[in-house]
Amino acid sequence: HPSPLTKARLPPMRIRLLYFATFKDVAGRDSEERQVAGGAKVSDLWRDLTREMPGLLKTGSMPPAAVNREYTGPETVLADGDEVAFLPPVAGG
Amino acid sequence: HPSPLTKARLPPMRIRLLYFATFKDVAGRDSEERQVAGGAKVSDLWRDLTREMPGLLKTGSMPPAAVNREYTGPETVLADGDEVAFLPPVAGG
Amino acid sequence: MYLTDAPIDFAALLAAARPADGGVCTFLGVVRNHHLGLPTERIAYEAYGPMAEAQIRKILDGLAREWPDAQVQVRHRVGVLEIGDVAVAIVASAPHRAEAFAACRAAIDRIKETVPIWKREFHPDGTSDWVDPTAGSPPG
Amino acid sequence: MYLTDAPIDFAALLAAARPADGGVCTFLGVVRNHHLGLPTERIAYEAYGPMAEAQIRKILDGLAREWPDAQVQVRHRVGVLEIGDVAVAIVASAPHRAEAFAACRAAIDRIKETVPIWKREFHPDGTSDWVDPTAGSPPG
Repeated sequence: HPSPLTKARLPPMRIRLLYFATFKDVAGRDSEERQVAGGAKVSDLWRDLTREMPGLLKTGSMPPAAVNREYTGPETVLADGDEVAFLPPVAGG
Repeated sequence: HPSPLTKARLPPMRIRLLYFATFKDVAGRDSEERQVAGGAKVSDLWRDLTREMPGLLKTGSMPPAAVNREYTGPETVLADGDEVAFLPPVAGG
Repeated sequence: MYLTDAPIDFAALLAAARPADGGVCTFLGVVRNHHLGLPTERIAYEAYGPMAEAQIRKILDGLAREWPDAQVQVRHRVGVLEIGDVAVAIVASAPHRAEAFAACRAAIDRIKETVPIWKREFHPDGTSDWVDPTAGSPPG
Repeated sequence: MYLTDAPIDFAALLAAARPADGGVCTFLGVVRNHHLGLPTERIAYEAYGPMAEAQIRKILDGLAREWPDAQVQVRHRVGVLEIGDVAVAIVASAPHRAEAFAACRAAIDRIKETVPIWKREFHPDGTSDWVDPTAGSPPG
């Protein structure tokens, strides 16, 4: 019988990741193309990023995230071509 | 024995009375010099005026009054030389 | 002098905000083309001038006690105004926006309640009325 | 376009009030010379531009549902601003002042809460900080 379609079986995806303000300072860049595992969620991406750049954690827990320019939650599953940003505390006005 | 100093014994006073807005329309003038009895209160003046010009009563009971450019109550006793105005509902802004 | 028969120089009021002020809340009362369902063509504002000046001064003194960080400025037109003309301008500036909003709102509310200014509305049919805010819908 | 790297033309925003509007409440966020007790020399505003535009649009749509009589306009600067420069301008006009004040206040509150704009403050000693409104006193 066929095996279930598991997360591991999904092909990897490419997303565009944007950095702003203090996160841009930590990352040393304002954007990057990045490969993520098929089926990865926003929270998975944040976990990976903070392992690479612990400096991102200075804002504490996962900051607000945007996918394709809309606020979204940590459980959102990413799709190929998504534009993703984690947002430091906003300070407009 | 001396008689008490009653209201009737006080000399008459002259006041300056100002009319604004709808009261000016009713009175047909914007100001007048007026003689009032010694010891007269603001409420006495209003009673006299409304007897002469019942049209003033269209705003109902005694409107806010000002003596010498300050809001005051109906029991205030007038003094010679006072500037007095009864104020229709204000509508600035 | 808070009353003026010349157009209000709003830019000059704004320019008075202090370098420490981060929030500026303003209110402009503008002559609108209707009131209580009737069309308005223009409005004549009449004031008990010296008392109106004194009342506005008192209101500003009260605001300064309640919101000591706010600086509030007021100008009110008298005379004949056309639709779109600014009848009253309030500029409240403060380090933070909460005080600026509160002081600005209190300023216009108190001015409308207590300052001896009246307005006669002229309608397109040639009639006119003294506006009585105590008689109908809330004023603008 | 709600974001601009040029000075905000406040007079043009004001001129958009409609003939039926009797009350215009505005808010100007101005670069002030201090924050959390530290002197400020200038501020650089950075935005996630396309998302900021979309967020402001959403905020305005929400305001239009809550205060259908109010018309609200927004402009926000990006780039380097000096003390006294206007960083954000809100103009809310409505037939009556209550809606104008409410819509104006809600506009600036929501913009400060959710629009992806950041500011880096430069101090006279050459240091700079990204402002974190969640960390200290309320912003202006």
